[in-house]
Amino acid sequence: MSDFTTWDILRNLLLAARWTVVLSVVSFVGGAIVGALLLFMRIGKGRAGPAFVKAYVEIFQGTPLLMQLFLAFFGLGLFGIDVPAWLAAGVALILWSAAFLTEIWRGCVEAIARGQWEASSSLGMGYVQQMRYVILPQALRIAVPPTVGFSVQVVKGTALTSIIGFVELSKAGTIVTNATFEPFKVYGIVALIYFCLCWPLSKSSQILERKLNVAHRNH
Amino acid sequence: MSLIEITEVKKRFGDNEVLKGINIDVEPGEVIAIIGKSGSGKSTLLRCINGLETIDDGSISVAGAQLLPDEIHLKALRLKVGMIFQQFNLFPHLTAGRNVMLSQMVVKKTPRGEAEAMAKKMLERVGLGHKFDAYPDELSGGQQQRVAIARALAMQPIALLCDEITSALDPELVNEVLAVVKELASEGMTLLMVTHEMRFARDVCSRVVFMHQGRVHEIGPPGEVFAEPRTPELKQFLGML
Amino acid sequence: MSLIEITEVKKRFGDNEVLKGINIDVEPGEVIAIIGKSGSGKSTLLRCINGLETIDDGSISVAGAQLLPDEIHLKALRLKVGMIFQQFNLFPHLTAGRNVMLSQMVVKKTPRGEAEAMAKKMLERVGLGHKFDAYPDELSGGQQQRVAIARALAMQPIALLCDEITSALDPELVNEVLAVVKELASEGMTLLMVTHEMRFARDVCSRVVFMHQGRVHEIGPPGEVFAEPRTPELKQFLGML
Amino acid sequence: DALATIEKDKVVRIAVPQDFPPFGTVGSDMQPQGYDVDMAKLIAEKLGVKLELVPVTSANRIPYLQTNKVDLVISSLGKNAERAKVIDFSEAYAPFFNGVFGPADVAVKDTKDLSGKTVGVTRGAIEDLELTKIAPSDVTIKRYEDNNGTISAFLSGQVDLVATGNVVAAAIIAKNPPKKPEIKFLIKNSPCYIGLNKDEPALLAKVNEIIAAAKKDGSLDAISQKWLGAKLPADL
Amino acid sequence: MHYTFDFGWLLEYWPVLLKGIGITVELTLVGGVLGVSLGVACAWARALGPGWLRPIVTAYVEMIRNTPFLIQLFFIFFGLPALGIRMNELEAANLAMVINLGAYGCEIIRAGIQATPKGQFEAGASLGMSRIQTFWHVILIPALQRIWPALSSQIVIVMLGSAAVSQIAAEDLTFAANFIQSRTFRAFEAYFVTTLIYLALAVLLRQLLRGVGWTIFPRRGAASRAR
Ligand SMILES: Nc1ncnc2c1ncn2[C@@H]1O[C@H](COP(=O)(O)OP(=O)(O)OP(=O)(O)O)[C@@H](O)[C@H]1O
Ligand SMILES: Nc1ncnc2c1ncn2[C@@H]1O[C@H](COP(=O)(O)OP(=O)(O)OP(=O)(O)O)[C@@H](O)[C@H]1O
Ligand SMILES: [Mg+2]
Ligand SMILES: [Mg+2]
Repeated sequence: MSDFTTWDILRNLLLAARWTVVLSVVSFVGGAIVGALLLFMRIGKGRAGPAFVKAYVEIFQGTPLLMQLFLAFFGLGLFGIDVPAWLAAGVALILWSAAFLTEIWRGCVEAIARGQWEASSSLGMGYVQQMRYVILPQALRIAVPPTVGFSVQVVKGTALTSIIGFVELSKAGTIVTNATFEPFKVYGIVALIYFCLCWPLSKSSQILERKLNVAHRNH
Repeated sequence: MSLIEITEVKKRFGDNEVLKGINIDVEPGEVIAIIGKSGSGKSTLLRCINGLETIDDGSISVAGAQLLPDEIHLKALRLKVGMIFQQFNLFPHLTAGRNVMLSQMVVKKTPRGEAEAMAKKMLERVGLGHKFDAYPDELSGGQQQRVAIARALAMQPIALLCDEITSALDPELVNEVLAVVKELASEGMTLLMVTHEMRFARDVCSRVVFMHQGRVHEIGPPGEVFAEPRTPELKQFLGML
Repeated sequence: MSLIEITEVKKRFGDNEVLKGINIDVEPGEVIAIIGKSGSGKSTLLRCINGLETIDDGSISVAGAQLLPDEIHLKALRLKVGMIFQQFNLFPHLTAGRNVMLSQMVVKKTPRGEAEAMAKKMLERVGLGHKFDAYPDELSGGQQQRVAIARALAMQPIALLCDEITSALDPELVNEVLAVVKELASEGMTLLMVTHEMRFARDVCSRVVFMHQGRVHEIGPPGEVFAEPRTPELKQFLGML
Repeated sequence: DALATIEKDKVVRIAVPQDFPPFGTVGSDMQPQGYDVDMAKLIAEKLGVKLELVPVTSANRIPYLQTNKVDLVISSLGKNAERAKVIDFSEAYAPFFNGVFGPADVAVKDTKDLSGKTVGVTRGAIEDLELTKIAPSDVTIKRYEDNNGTISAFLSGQVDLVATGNVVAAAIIAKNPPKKPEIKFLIKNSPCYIGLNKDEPALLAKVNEIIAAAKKDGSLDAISQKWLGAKLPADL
Repeated sequence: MHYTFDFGWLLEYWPVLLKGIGITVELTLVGGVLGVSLGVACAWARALGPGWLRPIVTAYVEMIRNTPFLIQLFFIFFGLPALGIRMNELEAANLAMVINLGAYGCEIIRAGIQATPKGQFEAGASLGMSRIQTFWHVILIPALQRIWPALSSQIVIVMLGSAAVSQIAAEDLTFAANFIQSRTFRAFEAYFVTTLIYLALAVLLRQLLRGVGWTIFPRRGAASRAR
């Protein structure tokens, strides 16, 4: 049995943090794609689409991510899909972040003044054209800060995948703790690494938000 | 045949009947002022003509074509009738020039070069040729409203609907917008405008419509309507100002 | 000894010297109107007297006690001088009655029963005894302003500062507030009010202060100031109205 | 047929612990190592296929097997009747004595002495099931998600005692921790078995055959010497 | 799919579930009340408090908001004993939830305070109230009312996040699911049932918070009653 130096601890945690980063990126990008599809269903015409998305959001925002991970992990397996931990983690995180992103973005679309819809209607544009040329470009701008802000939640959410056995930063932390008997140090470092990943995101979200508010005031 | 024929138009919001049977015929080149108290249904009428609201009863036809509430008919209608709003409603993410170009390119599929030429021309017409590359938030309210007019004109409508287009402007900016409208009128554009500018209505309009509680309460040339109001409601309304 | 003595008061915001040496003595029972153009420093002066702004130079004393910018002196001052704002500033989460009771109970530690009785009395005095349990957003602007007056009165101040207390009101509501103020004046309350209501100033005030560019430009009884303005600035100001 | 699939795919997926020294831990290179890991290697070698190690915890190793994420569980798995209803067990492949362990200054000799104490176990491990059965009612049993949690809880003083395997405690002591888990009493002798899904007679037979052969040719003894520091007990 | 669902274990294990629900509810209530209180205190400190306090509170808020709850939990439960600070798993879970909600609540409530019209502060001051009195009697309630929906969502998020406390053997609802799963090997069913319970708890909690809003913000109630 080998002994861990502080450098070993740090090195192993940083190596595991790569998985945290990969998982975060996958979840966020995947969540954004699924979230965008849901957004179109949600704000589109028709009745079934919006109702489905409402229920979807209610379920994914109304249950713990931890349970979603468990169900993805054990549930998918039941359907004969061989799910490695990373796949279950990815699927659950994607579906989870999609629910939040969809709601964030819906708020942004709805924040666009009614006058923009009416002006573009009165110029003869159809629904898709209005969306494409008038509403979305504006919604996208105001959506950037809260979206970046949410990415912090995704990074932190990946910590829960440790519980279905995926060895990312948190899991590595528990494993290393067990091999070194230094929980204070190890969890301290783990927290620090998370902070280094998340803080730049939080900060840039705040800065973007401030910029946008200033821009708004200039109108 | 009139250019715009409004016949027995009714519109309800829930229990609230806002238009109770409106009849107006607008001849080509006419400039019509619509006046009336707040809540009398002026905006609603304009919005119905532009298809922003569907009517519950009656009919509206523009240049002989009936207004039907499906996408194709609506689009055809809106190509004929432009609308300008109190709040300008410029697209804030586009420059003045791109605001004017957008609908041409998207709706009429005008090639970019042509659309740009048209945008230049229309901005010149409202006196803003030099603001082609300015964003809306770099323009004064009066300038923004003139861009909105240029944007509507670029679609080459046969009539323009204006809903209190100077109400959101500071007093010193009102005239620059009214001057543009006056010029349009003198060039023969058909105009329907809701306005509180009585002097302007008197000087420029061919007819004045006084709306009251969802009905056309009085209608006639401005000389008559302003000088000899026949109903006590109109008298009171004019006295209030 | 005057009730309020304002001596050589100066106030700067950054580079902008807003009050450039103000001298006013207010006798008990006097009603003083402060008039002047926007930006002349009227509000700033009142805010200094109430300790909402600290002065850079000069002195202010109320009933013989010097205004010093520490919590204890400020509190003592504010118990003597009440202030009423243009925007009413009622506490939206409390009923009219509780608005009037709050500061008595919190600041003076008046027992609830007593505070309630006082609140009732003061609301009666401004004609709103029946609105004890109404929330601010259930009241008209004029009623809200009268509650604000009652709230200030409940602290039993020896003077009241009023900053354009009718400017945010619809014209028909102005009079109900002015009537209350008039009555206070006739009961001997010392009042300093910034106002644009010249008629009111003429009828009710004992003296008028005309401020211009941070200075007391003219001061005197309303008859004099309004009838025979001595400076061109005051003439121009009165002509503008 | 799982065996056929394994032979066709040329890979066997085996669940091993990584939080359970000396059966499965990680080295400073974070690679799994230990008794169970070597056992897994042996089986793969004898099957003549590639080995895919899947790290699991006591809590999730059964679901891994049930949902076909792994073919075999070699994770110091103890056998009892309840479990035997759900999965199949091979012959025993390693000795295992469950006991209650604690620091020298805690006076506990048998089950009765546990009264009023707090004991940490790993949820779902055989010692959890056994201790739950025998412990007096005033014992507080804290069940942690995995052995990492159990060991951390003991070392940080969150529990007075832990119930775990003797060799596990020995492995911890060998690393010279701030707090040493000394044996208080044994709960049960429950050798470890390889777990596999029900209705896989071919695979079961094959695994048993490999275990028997390994016992005979001494390769299992070697593993035992390496990780437990003793020969295999004769009665295994 | 060769798996047959079996919910028969519910008969035997419902007391475990019930206890889990009890603990989750307890954690949420304590965490909610104390967390919001801490959030109010921190929001006051950041928006109106003395200069020296602000960077401290800011550091706390940023630290918590940028690290996972699970790690905070491990740090408190496994890490702090190294400094001689030991608490049992429920205390640790409660503490983690309080400091977590405290940090998020701080930011939300601060936004509410900063949206307060300046006139409210001045009205309080001109009536002779001290800064603290003004904050407490005048500013706080309308500020909370302004951000109540956002704060409610955050409380729900913290309730759902409490699922992680099973990791330190706190016997909450998730622990119950894990426990049942380890005894019956009915992982999917156990988690499925538990998830439904969480969903119901989230809906109930949201209703409860709406009710709390109705009672502590009487203005809205009175106004709509009048209407
Ligand atoms: N989308 C809507 N839903 C419900 N009611 C509406 C809607 N739009 C307008 N109304 C109601 O219809 C009535 C007439 O409104 P409208 O905007 O046409 O009046 P207006 O004459 O333009 O008044 P103003 O001078 O204030 O603009 C009002 O009572 C208004 O409340
Ligand atoms: N808090 C502040 N910071 C900086 N400048 C200020 C501040 N308050 C007032 N000023 C400036 O002080 C000057 C006088 O303001 P003040 O509000 O006293 O004028 P006023 O006579 O009350 O005008 P009005 O009739 O518009 O209320 C103005 O130029 C204003 O911009
Ligand atoms: Mg209107
Ligand atoms: Mg002022």
